[in-house]
Amino acid sequence: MTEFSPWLAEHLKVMSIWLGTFCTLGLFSILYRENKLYRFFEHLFLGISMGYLMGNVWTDTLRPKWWIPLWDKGEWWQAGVLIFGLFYYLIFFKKVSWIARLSIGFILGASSGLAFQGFVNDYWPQIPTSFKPLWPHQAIYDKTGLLVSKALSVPDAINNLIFMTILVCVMSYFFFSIEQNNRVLKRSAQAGRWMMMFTFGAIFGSTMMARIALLIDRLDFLVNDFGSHIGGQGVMFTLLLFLCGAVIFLAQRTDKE
Amino acid sequence: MEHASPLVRIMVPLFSTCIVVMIQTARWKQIKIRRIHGLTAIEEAIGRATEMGRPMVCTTGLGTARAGIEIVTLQALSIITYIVRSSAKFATKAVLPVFDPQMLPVTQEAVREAYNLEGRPDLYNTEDIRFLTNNQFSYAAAVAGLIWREKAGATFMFGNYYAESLIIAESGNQVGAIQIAGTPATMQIPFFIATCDYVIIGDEFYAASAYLSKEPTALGSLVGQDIAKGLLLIIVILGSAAITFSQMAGSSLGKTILDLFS
Amino acid sequence: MFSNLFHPLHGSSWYIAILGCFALAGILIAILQSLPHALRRPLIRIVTFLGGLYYAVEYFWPTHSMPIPGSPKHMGNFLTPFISPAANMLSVIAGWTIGLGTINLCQIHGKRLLHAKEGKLNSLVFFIAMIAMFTLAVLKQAHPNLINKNLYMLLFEGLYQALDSTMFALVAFFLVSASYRAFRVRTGEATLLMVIAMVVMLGQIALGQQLTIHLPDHGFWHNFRVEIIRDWILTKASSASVRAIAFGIGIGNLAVALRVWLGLERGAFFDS
Amino acid sequence: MQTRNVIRYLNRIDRRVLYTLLIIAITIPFFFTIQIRVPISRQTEQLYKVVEALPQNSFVLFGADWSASTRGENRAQSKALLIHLMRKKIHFIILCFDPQAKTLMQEMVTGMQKEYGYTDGVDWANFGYRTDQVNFLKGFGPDIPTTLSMDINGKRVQDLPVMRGIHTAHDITMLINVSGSTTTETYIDYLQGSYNLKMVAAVTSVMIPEMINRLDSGQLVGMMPGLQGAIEYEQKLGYIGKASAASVSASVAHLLIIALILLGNIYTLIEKRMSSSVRGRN
Repeated sequence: MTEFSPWLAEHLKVMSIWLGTFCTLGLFSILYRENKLYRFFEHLFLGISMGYLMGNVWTDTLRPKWWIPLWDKGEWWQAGVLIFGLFYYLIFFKKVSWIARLSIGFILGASSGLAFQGFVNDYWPQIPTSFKPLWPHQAIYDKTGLLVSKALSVPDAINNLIFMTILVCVMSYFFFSIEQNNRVLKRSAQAGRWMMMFTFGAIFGSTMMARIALLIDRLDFLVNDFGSHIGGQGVMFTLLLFLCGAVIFLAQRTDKE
Repeated sequence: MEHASPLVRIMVPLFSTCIVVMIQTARWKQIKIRRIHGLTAIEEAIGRATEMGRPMVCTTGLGTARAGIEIVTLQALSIITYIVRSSAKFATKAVLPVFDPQMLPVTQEAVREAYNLEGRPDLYNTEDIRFLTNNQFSYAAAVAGLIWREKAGATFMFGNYYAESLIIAESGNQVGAIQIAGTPATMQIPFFIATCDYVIIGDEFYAASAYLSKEPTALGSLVGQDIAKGLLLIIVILGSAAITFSQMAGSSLGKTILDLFS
Repeated sequence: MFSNLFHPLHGSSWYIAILGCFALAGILIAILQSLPHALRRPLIRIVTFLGGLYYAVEYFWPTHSMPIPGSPKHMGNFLTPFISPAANMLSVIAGWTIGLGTINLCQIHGKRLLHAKEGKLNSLVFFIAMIAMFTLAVLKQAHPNLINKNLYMLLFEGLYQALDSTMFALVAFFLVSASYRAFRVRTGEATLLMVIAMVVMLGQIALGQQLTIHLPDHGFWHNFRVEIIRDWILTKASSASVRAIAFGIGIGNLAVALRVWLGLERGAFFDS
Repeated sequence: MQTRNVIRYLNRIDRRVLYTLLIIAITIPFFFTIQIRVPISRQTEQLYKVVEALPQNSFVLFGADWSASTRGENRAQSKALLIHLMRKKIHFIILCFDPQAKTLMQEMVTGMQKEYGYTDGVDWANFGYRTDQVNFLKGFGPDIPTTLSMDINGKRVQDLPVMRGIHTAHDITMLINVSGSTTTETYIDYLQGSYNLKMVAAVTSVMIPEMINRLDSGQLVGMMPGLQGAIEYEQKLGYIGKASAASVSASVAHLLIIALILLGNIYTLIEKRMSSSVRGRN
């Protein structure tokens, strides 16, 4: 044991890079198709994440918030919290399973009670910021000479008008109780749909960067971090290309079959 | 805001009252709502899966609840339960991977109930409702694997989704499943549009269960929501008009209005 | 009264109190079980309502007339001091539910292992990984010696982080195949989506920005710089529909919360 | 016929070929060091100004809520913001609602502190990972020392010089949140909004459209938009970090995708024209 510890510390970085590479390539294998290798890593991932989660629940929640107060500080009423939590498990016993609903109901109630504050904090501030001035004007000062509102230029006024139009159109799309027979409403809802497609395009494009950035990070790991362990970036790059080629070749053969 | 401001104390109860009153009204008055496009395709999707003899994979999304069970997930479950009920007629297998351990008993109960109501309790199989894990990407990995292995004929994705949406939906697409998705997570809708056959947008998601179940509570609530939204829209338009006119007149009334809201 | 009741105990009185809790729970279950069936649903509704009542009242109740920043006692209302204990309690309860999932997983994978079904090797891998990770996570805190810490780090960095970020990175590949396949000029809506996506993409990369970098820094033509167009799309145009959708969702959330809280909800789970 | 085959191929390129092209597009720029100067966006400029304007004795709460999964963007963002804070000698504490962030941030700051003369506990502290953000923040706002209680080294708040004079959320000069998830919104809902805090966020590109609304409504006073924001910030600070290095790879990958979309559409357009001409003859 005494020798294992320093050896482990010394080789930790290298080992995790090797392990990480296997994991990366293993999961990437789904790009070819579902296969045994992927299945292996999928289950490994499932196990690791579950163990990690369980560990975290104990070390970060249950131990400090429940075990220590109960055991070390003598807060005996924490046992009540345990019992309340255990009520969930009555679901496994058919005869008393309805009692579990008391616990679930309580938690659901609490979530709903919090929703008021969530609603206000989430959406309320967006209401006054939607009050857009639509006509250009000079800066306004009050009697004491304090700036009340900044000047509004013509392009800004146009932008605000566009904003308001889109807001109204899109909101009109989401009225469900009125049949959209009315011509104005129909047009406006249709325009709303187009505006949404416009927005979804923007979101799609914007997200592209996020995802590409993550792939860059992963490939950076493979080519630069792992590459330096097996003789340089070039070696790893070649290896990657070889793997890709093999996959394309295999895919074409299986497609023909 | 840690606590409600005076205006919030008026407006939020007002919105709430609209909703509750309409729910009560709906109990005795019939209410119709407009057609929601993607939802009419549910039957078609179930039919396709049945024809091909492949199972359906239904997910209720990620419930990363701030406390307790996420409400969106419950809403998704009620849509999925409707789908399970419709599929029971054809005995099409439905697999439901669950993300939140708290949702597991709730989902099991709901599905068992659905089969019972259709008179097919034999179709219920505990293994079809499986908890996978509470980690976003291992969940995604497992669902993708599941879709591939089961060769899903149809996938239904309702609820809250984040980045894993594309992993799940693209896997479904690659095995040739017919896919329907609906989520209140605006940021994921474009990816569903790119990969799914039908997509339910924004708060159509909340209308979905009303449209499917034709349940007075849900229908009434939907009308109440419409009224609340209408009020909100009027407030925004009036606010905007007030600000425009006050600023044209050079008065500081606009600022007073803004202060009232913050 | 409450402060008298809820004070920490030690020694034998602690054990008695704990046993008392469990005995009370047993009695409670017995009483609940003996209730007529017709009362069960109203009872669940009442409990649900009570669960939400605290947070709702705490939020709407008038607050301290003269709040003193820095003094928790002089902020909020009479319910505010209980926020933190209530929060702790809720997270502990949520913590306990992890067992529900674990049991289900063990059932499924245990069955596969015992009946030597297809995929038993994978189920074995699952169990080993889960137990190893859990044990090390707990050991690392209980006995934080170098071996435990480093073994944990090995699993965490070598496996968990690598697997997690790889799965996320897969999204990039799927984005490529999805956009190649789906972005076709079939309908007007699809074309609009595609064109906007391409403009935004050009506007957010260094090479795309080089295309229009020669346009002037100010004036009319400045607006045609691709990054300026992208900025306009994101800040002025698309934000309006995002907000409109958000309003609808906000009201929808509020409605569902109200229905659950007031026991008006029907459908999955609530009916039976 | 040859051209028709080529065009038909363009319509259904095998997805593995697309994936290979993407890998090549991203990895080849690794072998070169090219610097492209980018125009600074409004948001980044605004964020830079806000951080630059922080007074000497400021106290910043650095909320880091990212993990290996969004490291591609968030790491460079965190580093750029930390460098800016440390150059200005501003005290900060780290708080994470993602378990991985604790370790990742600790490694990052300990790696940098020597260069800027920072000491753990004196100029900064890491309070590690906390669960249940909503409820934590509800307790955190009115009483910071009790809620934080200990940093990750097990030192009590009372013994940490950096925490001197910090009692409630009102004592925080600015809140920075680097995030790849919904934690930014939760911060806004339960801390920024409640205490009217000055808050800035560095978010992943996905979150930009949503966060722009928050910026517009004044809930955020600055925002670093995704990897591009990090590239711009690095350029503002005048150093070459991970983000700048990834800039070319990101550009090439984007261009590849645009090219692929166009290629796919060539077939669709030709097909459309052919079918419409056939219809014309009938």
